[in-house]
Amino acid sequence: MYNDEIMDRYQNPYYFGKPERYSIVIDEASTSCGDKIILYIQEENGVIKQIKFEGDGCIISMVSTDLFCEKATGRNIEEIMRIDESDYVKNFPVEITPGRLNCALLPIRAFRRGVGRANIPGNLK
Amino acid sequence: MYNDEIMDRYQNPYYFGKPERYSIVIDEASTSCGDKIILYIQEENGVIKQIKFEGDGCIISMVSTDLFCEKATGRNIEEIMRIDESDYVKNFPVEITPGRLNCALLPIRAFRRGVGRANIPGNLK
Amino acid sequence: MLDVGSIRRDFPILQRKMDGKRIVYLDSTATTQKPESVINAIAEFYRNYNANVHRSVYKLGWEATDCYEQARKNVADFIGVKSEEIVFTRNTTESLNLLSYSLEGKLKKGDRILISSMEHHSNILPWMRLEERGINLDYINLTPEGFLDIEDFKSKIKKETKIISITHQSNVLGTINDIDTLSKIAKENDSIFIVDGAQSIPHMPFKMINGIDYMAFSGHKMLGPLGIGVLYGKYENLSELPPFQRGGEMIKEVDFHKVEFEDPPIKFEAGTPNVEGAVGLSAAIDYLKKIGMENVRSHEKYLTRKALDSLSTLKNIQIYGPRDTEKRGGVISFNIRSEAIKRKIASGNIHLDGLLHSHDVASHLDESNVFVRSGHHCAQPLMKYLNIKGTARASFYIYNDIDDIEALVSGLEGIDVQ
Amino acid sequence: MLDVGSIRRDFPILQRKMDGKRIVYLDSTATTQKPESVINAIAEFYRNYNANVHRSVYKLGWEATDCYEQARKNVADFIGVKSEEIVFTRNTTESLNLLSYSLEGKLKKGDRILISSMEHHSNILPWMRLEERGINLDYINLTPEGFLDIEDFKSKIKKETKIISITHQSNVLGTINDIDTLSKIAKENDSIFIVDGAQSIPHMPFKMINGIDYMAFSGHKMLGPLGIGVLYGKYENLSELPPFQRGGEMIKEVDFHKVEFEDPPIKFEAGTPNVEGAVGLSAAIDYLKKIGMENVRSHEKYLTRKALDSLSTLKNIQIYGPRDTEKRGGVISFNIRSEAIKRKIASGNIHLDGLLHSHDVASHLDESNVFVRSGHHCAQPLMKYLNIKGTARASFYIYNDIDDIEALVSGLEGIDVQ
Ligand SMILES: Cc1ncc(COP(=O)(O)O)c(C=O)c1O
Ligand SMILES: Cc1ncc(COP(=O)(O)O)c(C=O)c1O
Repeated sequence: MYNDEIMDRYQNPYYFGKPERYSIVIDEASTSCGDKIILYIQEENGVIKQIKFEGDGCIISMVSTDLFCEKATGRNIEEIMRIDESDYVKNFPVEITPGRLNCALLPIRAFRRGVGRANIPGNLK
Repeated sequence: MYNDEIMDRYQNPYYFGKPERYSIVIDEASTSCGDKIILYIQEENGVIKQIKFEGDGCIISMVSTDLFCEKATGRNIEEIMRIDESDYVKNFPVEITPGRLNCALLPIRAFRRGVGRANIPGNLK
Repeated sequence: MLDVGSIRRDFPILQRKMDGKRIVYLDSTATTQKPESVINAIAEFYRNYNANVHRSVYKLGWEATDCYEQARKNVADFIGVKSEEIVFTRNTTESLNLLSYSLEGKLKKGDRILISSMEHHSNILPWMRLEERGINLDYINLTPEGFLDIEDFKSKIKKETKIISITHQSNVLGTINDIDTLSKIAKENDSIFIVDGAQSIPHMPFKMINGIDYMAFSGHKMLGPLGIGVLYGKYENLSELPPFQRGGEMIKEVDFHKVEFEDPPIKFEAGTPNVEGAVGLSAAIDYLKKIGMENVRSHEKYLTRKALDSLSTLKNIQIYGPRDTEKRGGVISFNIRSEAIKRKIASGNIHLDGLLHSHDVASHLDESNVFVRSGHHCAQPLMKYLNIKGTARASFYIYNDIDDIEALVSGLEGIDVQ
Repeated sequence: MLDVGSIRRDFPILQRKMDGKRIVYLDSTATTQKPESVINAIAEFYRNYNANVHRSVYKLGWEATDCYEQARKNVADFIGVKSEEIVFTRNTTESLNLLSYSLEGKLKKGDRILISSMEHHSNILPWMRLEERGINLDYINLTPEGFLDIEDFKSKIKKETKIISITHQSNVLGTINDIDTLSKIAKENDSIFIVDGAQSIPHMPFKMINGIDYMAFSGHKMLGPLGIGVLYGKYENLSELPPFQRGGEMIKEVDFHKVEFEDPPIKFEAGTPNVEGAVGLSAAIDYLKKIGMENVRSHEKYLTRKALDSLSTLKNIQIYGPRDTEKRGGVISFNIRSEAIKRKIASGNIHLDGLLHSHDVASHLDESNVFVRSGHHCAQPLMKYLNIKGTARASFYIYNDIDDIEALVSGLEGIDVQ
């Protein structure tokens, strides 16, 4: 139903799993459709050294989370916080209809809320 | 503004006042427009020997109450309870528009409620 | 048999083309489309009779009042009750919240409320709110086919069970509950018996029965406008029930620190009412009466039978709810199992069920203009009970026909389920 | 100057003739008439975009959601706030009841609520309900001209005064209260400051000010449909306020005995919302913006000046409320004194005031199609304060003009006041 790139990424996500070391955990995204993601982030001086995720949800939200982790790796937290939602959606490898916006934006919104709550960079564990 | 019969009856109601003797008092009609009537009824064996009223309200409700007392005098309570509202309004000496129905029906409804509550004929004082 | 072709012509939105193709609307359980006669009734009200109702002395005012009260009478007749027993609300949700707030004073710590595991959030959350006040909420279990488990129902009725509130028809499983029997059992216990009629009143013939104390339903689910709902209550119940919202219209007399309320139903309709909504709902009822509720029901039975049969031929489908169309309505929840969807990964805290996510199914169908709902359908406890995250859901009404079912089935065939 | 002739052509109901004569609608304070553009917006919504909103994956569903959320944005822009600060309700009354119920948990026995003696029942009864919980309700006195007595206001603010709720414009006296000043005084005491905007938002330019915590108004009083109202709340207030009604749409997650609510404003919109109402209100706002709220206000000032001047020439009239049109809106309450009405009888418990009953006045005007409201205008405490039983009330909006005032005055002249 979706194209091969999407299906392949859904079945074999690059960033799935729980890393050994991480400094931030974001377990925010209990959305109304039952999708869940947990982001594990290894942060150093405001830079995302590594980010991985666990979770289950629709194809769009899972692929989006994997893509998000790819994008975020090695970048500044601040930079990622400022990602423009419509740009993000525009560059998605499959067309996102308005009814699926929430699915595609799940990782970004979880990240924003979680980082906001963790009060980076003061409050790291 | 209303015809002479109405205005005359409004200014000089025949049944206004508090009689010396009465067996039922109905003080029900605190309607939303602020109109008030008190009915004093002298009842004997289910027959209304005398009925008078006190109160203040719009011209329609006051005239209607006076007419109602006239109609009720000497009749059976049961008979009065069964008065048909639309007949009553049809025979009113001035046209009652639907917006004034509540005004015209004030005495009938007060009577019904009050008699219902007084639980005639068992419960007379 | 309904003449669906001619019915469809009464619904302007069904003439709409998207990407050049007709739309296949299979979400009437969420909200129904509106016939021209309802749209016109609304427009004509504003073009001719609009004014604030009650207590108007002038002509336009009582014409508007008349529109409103005639609508109330039409609703009352439709379900076989008296006008004074019909309270207009916004929707089923508000009707049930009204009860939750107004019955609160009757309940004491330790009292219990009994609902079922197939309720919509609107018949759960108003009662769950009372758990904060020390009231306990119990859930009736379901049988494997998706019926209420009557033995479990009986065993959960305690003498503390003051309120029993149950849906007449499930918005997920389609199950039609036997309200007659349930009400008798409830009444043996002297419990207040409430029925959520959001999915039954629009879809089947119904006359009020004595065992029902209160019943709630929504105009927008029965061809009427959004923003109007109904609470039926037996007059003697409504008489002693305290009001919910307070404000204009619903009083006899207000003093600085004292108020005397109006009689029902006005006592429960605070502020300027939605006359337009009542008028639109009344026009919807006229439309339904013209078709005949018996015919509405048999048409839906027919479509449901056809849909269940066709869908069952799909090899990877999982259908929920009873199969006997005598005991279920025209709403079918399902999931698609998929090998393609099996992710190579799994992990301790993730439950992979091998089901295509319902949103992905709905998106796929959307590409061919087949509109089904997906997700938890405001019935998360039921989803948890069934141990799934959601379902896709197709539901039928008078404007649906075999061609819609064909579109649904061929859309699902298009999902690559290798 | 408004081109009232062309405005009137936009309102179908104003083309209506009764007994061959045009209608003179002077009751916009109760509810306003609707322009064709609003009626059309409603019809077009049902003809093209109707579906249940939120969480729909399919095209029609998100088109409907878009209609709803665009309407919310339009309302938010109109009063200068953020979309997430706009909660859709049924009417002003529901907005204020929502606050009464949701703020209840913040109040303890002995706390006080301060309102004014010119409030509408909808801004009295929701607070009076809390007196049953041991909360005290205080009323601010008025000056003889019908303004709030600011000294009395200050003296009635105690440290227990947790809530101050005041109307922006009186629906009886027309008085416009100085919300800016009042909010500052309220905020010095850290009281929650609530404004009933039912009569101000429709009639004057307004941008939200920081001192207002919550504000309520109704769509139907500003050219919009019945059944839609607004509650504005500062986002940080709405965030911490518990929900009022509970049910579908307003949750993040529901378990059998636990619920997590959505963020504002959705948290406060339980059940299927009145999308049609929101769309209609949005079209009404577009219409008002095209005219310009400055122009609405100056037109009403002009009419009010003319009406006050003409009415004052009637010898037996008693007019209530301020005379300065800078400080009052276009609603005029009055009574007619009459010798003819003096009844020859009087008695101890009856207070004869020599005023023609307002219903009789309104009936008389109705004969010439002049539609004014009569009675207590849902402000019985104010009536008691003024020691009258009611008033006749004429109110103006953009479709009224000098000819309407002439019809009113000549109708009143026709009352035989020997
Ligand atoms: C000042 C004021 N507040 C509140 C209301 C109540 O408005 P609604 O009936 O639309 O809830 C009104 C109108 O009747 C009003 O004039
Ligand atoms: C069974 C049931 N109850 C209650 C509701 C709530 O209806 P509404 O959203 O109109 O209040 C629905 C519909 O969503 C329903 O299907």
